[in-house]
Amino acid sequence: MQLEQQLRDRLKKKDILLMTHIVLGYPSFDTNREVIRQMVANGVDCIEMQIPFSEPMADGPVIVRANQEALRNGTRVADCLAFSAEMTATHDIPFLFMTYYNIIFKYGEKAFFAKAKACGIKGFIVPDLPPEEGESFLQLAAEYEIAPILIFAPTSTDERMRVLASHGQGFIYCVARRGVTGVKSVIGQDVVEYLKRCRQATSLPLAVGFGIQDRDDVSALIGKADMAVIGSQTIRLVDEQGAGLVGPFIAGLR
Amino acid sequence: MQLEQQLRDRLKKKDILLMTHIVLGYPSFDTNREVIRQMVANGVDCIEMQIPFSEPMADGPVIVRANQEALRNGTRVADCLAFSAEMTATHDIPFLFMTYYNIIFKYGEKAFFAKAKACGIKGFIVPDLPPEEGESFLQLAAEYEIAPILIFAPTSTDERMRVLASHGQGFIYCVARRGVTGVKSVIGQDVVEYLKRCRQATSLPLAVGFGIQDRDDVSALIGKADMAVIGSQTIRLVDEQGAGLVGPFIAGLR
Amino acid sequence: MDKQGFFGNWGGAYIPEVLHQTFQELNAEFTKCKNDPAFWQEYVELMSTYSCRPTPLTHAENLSRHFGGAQIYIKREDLNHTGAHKANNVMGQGLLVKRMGKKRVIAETGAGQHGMATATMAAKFGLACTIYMGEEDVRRQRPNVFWMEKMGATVVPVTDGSRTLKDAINEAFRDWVTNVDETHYVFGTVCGPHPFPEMVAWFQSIIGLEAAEQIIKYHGKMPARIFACVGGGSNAMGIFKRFIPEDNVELVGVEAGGHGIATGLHAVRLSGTDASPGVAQGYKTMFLQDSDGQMKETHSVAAGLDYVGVSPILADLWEKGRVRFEAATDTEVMAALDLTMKKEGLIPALESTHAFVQAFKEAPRLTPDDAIIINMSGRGDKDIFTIAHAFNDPSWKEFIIKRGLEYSQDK
Amino acid sequence: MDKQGFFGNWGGAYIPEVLHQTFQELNAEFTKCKNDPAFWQEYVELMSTYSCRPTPLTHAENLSRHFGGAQIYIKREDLNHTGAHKANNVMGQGLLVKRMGKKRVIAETGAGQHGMATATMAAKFGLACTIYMGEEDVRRQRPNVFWMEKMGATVVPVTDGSRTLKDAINEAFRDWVTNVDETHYVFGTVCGPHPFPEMVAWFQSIIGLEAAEQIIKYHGKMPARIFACVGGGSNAMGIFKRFIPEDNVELVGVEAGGHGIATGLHAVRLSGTDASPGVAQGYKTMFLQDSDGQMKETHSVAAGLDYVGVSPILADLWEKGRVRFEAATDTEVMAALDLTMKKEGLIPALESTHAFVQAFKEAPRLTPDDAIIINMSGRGDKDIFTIAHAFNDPSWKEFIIKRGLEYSQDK
Ligand SMILES: Cc1ncc(COP(=O)(O)O)c(C=O)c1O
Ligand SMILES: Cc1ncc(COP(=O)(O)O)c(C=O)c1O
Repeated sequence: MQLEQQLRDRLKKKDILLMTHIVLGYPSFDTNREVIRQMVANGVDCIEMQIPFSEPMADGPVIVRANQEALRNGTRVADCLAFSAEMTATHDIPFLFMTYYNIIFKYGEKAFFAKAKACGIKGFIVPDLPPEEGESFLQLAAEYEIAPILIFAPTSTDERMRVLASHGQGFIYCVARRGVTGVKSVIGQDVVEYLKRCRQATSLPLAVGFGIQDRDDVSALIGKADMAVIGSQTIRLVDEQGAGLVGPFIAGLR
Repeated sequence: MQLEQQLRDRLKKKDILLMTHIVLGYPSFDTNREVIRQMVANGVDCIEMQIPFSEPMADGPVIVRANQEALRNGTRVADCLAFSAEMTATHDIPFLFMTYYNIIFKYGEKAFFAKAKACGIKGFIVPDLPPEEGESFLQLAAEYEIAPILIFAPTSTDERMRVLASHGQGFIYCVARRGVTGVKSVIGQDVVEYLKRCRQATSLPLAVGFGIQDRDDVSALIGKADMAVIGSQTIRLVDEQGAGLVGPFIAGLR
Repeated sequence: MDKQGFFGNWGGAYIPEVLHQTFQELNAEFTKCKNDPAFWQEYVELMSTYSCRPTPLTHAENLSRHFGGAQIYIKREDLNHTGAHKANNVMGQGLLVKRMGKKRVIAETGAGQHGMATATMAAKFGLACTIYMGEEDVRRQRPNVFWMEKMGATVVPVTDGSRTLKDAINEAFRDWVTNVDETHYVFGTVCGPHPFPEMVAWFQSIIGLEAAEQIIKYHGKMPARIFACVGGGSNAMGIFKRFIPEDNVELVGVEAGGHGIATGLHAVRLSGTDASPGVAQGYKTMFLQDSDGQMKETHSVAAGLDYVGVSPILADLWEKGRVRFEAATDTEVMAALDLTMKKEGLIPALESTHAFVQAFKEAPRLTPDDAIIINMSGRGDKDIFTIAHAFNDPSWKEFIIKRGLEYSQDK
Repeated sequence: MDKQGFFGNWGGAYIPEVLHQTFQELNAEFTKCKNDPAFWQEYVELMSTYSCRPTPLTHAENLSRHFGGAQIYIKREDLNHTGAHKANNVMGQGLLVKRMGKKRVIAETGAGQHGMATATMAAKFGLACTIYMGEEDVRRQRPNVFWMEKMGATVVPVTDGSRTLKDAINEAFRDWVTNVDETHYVFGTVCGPHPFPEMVAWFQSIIGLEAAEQIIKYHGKMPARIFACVGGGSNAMGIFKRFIPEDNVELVGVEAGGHGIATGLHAVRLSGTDASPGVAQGYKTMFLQDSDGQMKETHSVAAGLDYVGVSPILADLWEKGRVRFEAATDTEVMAALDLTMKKEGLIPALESTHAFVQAFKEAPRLTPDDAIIINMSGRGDKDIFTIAHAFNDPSWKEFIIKRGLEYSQDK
């Protein structure tokens, strides 16, 4: 309930929340630190920190490259954990881990939950772990009170959404469209219909991600979802213009 | 009987005859003329003039190349015929045509015999025409009194030799060894045995060819055969040292 | 919770949610096909009219004599249309695609064989086709790329990660999640999320079904051992499956030893100690990964064996001790290839040659009363660039240099 | 005089005397084999365990639909071991060689296919092997040369004459007359001196025997027409032979039209007026020759059709009107190849594609109730250098340039 409550508290003051995404160790932890500082300073409500993985199957080119570079720079899982502890201690917003299941599996599920808990992490997003394969994962999530963020997709049936919702906590991550991260989504009628279906399937807050890139995208979601997720776009920004512009970019989204 | 008689007449004065070989049009008819002049002047008894063919299947590299060059120089069958008429008119030794069957076949067998007769040619050597395929050819040979020179090979059985001899006239061309023209033959015990078999199979004079290259080869044949055939060796000589040395070379063979 | 798709501790379907529905449909259709004898018959009919099944089982008399031990039999998957066992799986999935009414197929490819087979199937079945191939593999297997394109497929070189097979698989998944409605992903080996391992093993099992009949016919009894190379494991599972219940038949999978296990440059998952359990590319198996769970680079002279994971079914059979695993180094492979060409006039693919290496090691220790079967998963003439290169053939090099110069001057 | 070995006005054995005895033995052995049903059975057995006979007859549904006329069936000789029908003849002669106790084989090769097949057979039967190949063809078909050498054969580039097939034949004969006792010359097509035309046609007739059964099974009746490319004519005779007595089956041989008959750059013997009767390479047939009887240079994009002569048996069937002859140009061939790859996922050899061209011209004029068979004599992937070149494929060129540079720098 912890994460969900934090978000609901914030939703009292804002018509839509913002979640951002960074890839740990890309381009460096120093830049991550600066980017997060600016994000928080400019009102971001929640940050998902991706622990890089060599096989980022569900990500698009921008994040794939960031994962690769982070690993090439020598980023280790231990570094990511240490950094996350620093962030949760520094900033008063919920931080989540986004990663692929193998990182957790290889670390040892229980050990990973214990460590993440100690680091102050509020939730996990694991795009390649459907509930069918996550029995022990979901149990540990309950045990450690770390929200397992489940994912709705436009291809999910109503029934499937209800199954997913029954396992989720914190919020539901609604993937805006088929595909991978990083390609701009148009928030058209189909997305609106889809979000209605999502809403009906769960009482958890709804985050919408995959291709949310600018103020127009964000405002289009107001009233239809609870949180907009900015993923590849800030990575692109940092790549092209440096960390300094992240603050103004975030500030301009709402 | 004409050719055989001519050879027998010559054999009265010499212990072995010499037949030489030239490829018509190689390197030119002018050189052919000069080479033949020197050959005759130095006592050659018989000359086989090869009408070049594009597929000289039974010849070795020296003669193959001579055939090709002659054709590349534009040598035509008509040129060869005209040149042969000139040679028979100029020199008092028997001239033969050596060629592959297609040259004759394509010209028209009968027409070719008639023309060769008119040119004063005494015999034909056609290495790819066994008697089985030469019915009309042998008939025309008889009709035009041009000797069909048949070939014995070391692989011929005694019986086969008798069959061949029954069709041959003028002389028998005994191939000294398996293989193609141009590779030196060693006149060893096996050749001697072979020539004995040849002698037993026919009363026609025996010419021995394929790889007879020098005085030693020629003298080794005395008493075992009637005529030594010098093939590739004079071509090599002309190629390497010019036509001028043919005379001395021939003179030195006996 | 449905724990379907597991073989012992291995397998599963670790897939993004967007694919859930399509996997439901795929599972349903596959289950229907599996239970419908007419489907299998249609499949066998297709393979016997379009490819050339049953493929022969060749008695390698010269090699048998040379090694003086077991009778060596070779299962000739090289004679399949497109030159490898990959055709079996692909044509089978093609029939499934037709039934599901999808209009487009995608596939990953390592050696290029699976890409070739898929492009071929797509042409035959009138489907659009995109093939993902690691850039490194495109470089190694250019002729296959040329043919795939000529067959109408789009070949996309994958420049991520190690630019080999695993990266091509990731990229294919990215395409799939994007175009899931119209597209079927023709997975190329007995790996990936359920139902692929089971499905691919099922289609490939035609190899062993034939081989069992053939060896009985020629040798009068079951073979002592069967050798197959193991990349993902599809040709191995294909020939093994039928023999698993035959207790006296020893099954031997041969992995790519590359430059040698000690060098770290290899693709040894089950015959060494470098691999550990992991989850990636949609399934759980033994992966070559570091202590963080990051996949390692692998190496083999044979592109089709150059893979970090291995079939969950084989991982299970390994764990249960039913299949023994061995490794063959690049150097051993070139020697065995040379011998096989000279003795039998057969050119096994470099992948397949790994199985020959191990069989050659063991044949002398058996008796002429024993038969062994080597699965010749594909033919090597597709590998001319790799093989001529590996043999360091001077006239080949000269030929390529000359051609290259001609083409440069044309420009 | 024995006039054996003639087919009407064509054929015979115009051979140097040194070969007489060996031909006697060859004739005797061949006659024994021909009259011994056990020999044929041994041959069929060998072909079904070492190669993959019966090769399939594939119903080309897409092409049939595309042309909207006859049902197009394709006889899949490409699936033979070594990739072409040449294997049939070679393995058959191999059995003969064993019986005659000879220890060495030689062969000519044009496209390289016959050389490949012979080198393969020699490896399998443990025979020494020398292959003669025109220098021009070595250049065109380097990969085949590489494999022949790897199989243990010696490949001798022939630099005489036009440096193509006919010159390789001459050179092989020169070897034969030299090494006649131990050596058998594995003639590669239905040409050359008797008994080769008859013998090769006999071994190749397995194609038509199978096809007749298959077409009846699939189509319920005899085909309306059969199309085969004609180089020397062995694949054509192979598929035609069984159907010659079937009066309603039209037999169509397709020759290499090269740049077009009018240009003189072609290998059209029987479908044009450029050829005339002649005797060369040991037999009488229609040759492309000048008025003096000198053989002309021929041209085709397909090395295996680039030949001055043609089977005496086909010359006879042509003269008698039993086989119709047509020609396909290089350009038509590339277009038909492209279509066949895209529509059916099949890559016919450039030689075989000539048959496809003519079939495609005629199929629309027949009805869906008619079947036609195209003999796909071989697979095209051996021709990558020629085909990629002919399609002017830019990435292929780039690939070769890059490889060439790498190899130059190694030096
Ligand atoms: C000829 C051949 N054999 C084997 C393999 C390895 O795959 P698998 O282990 O799935 O049979 C490949 C893969 O491309 C291949 O092309
Ligand atoms: C595939 C293929 N088809 C056809 C031919 C032509 O020969 P033939 O006319 O004897 O079948 C060749 C000759 O090399 C060939 O390789």
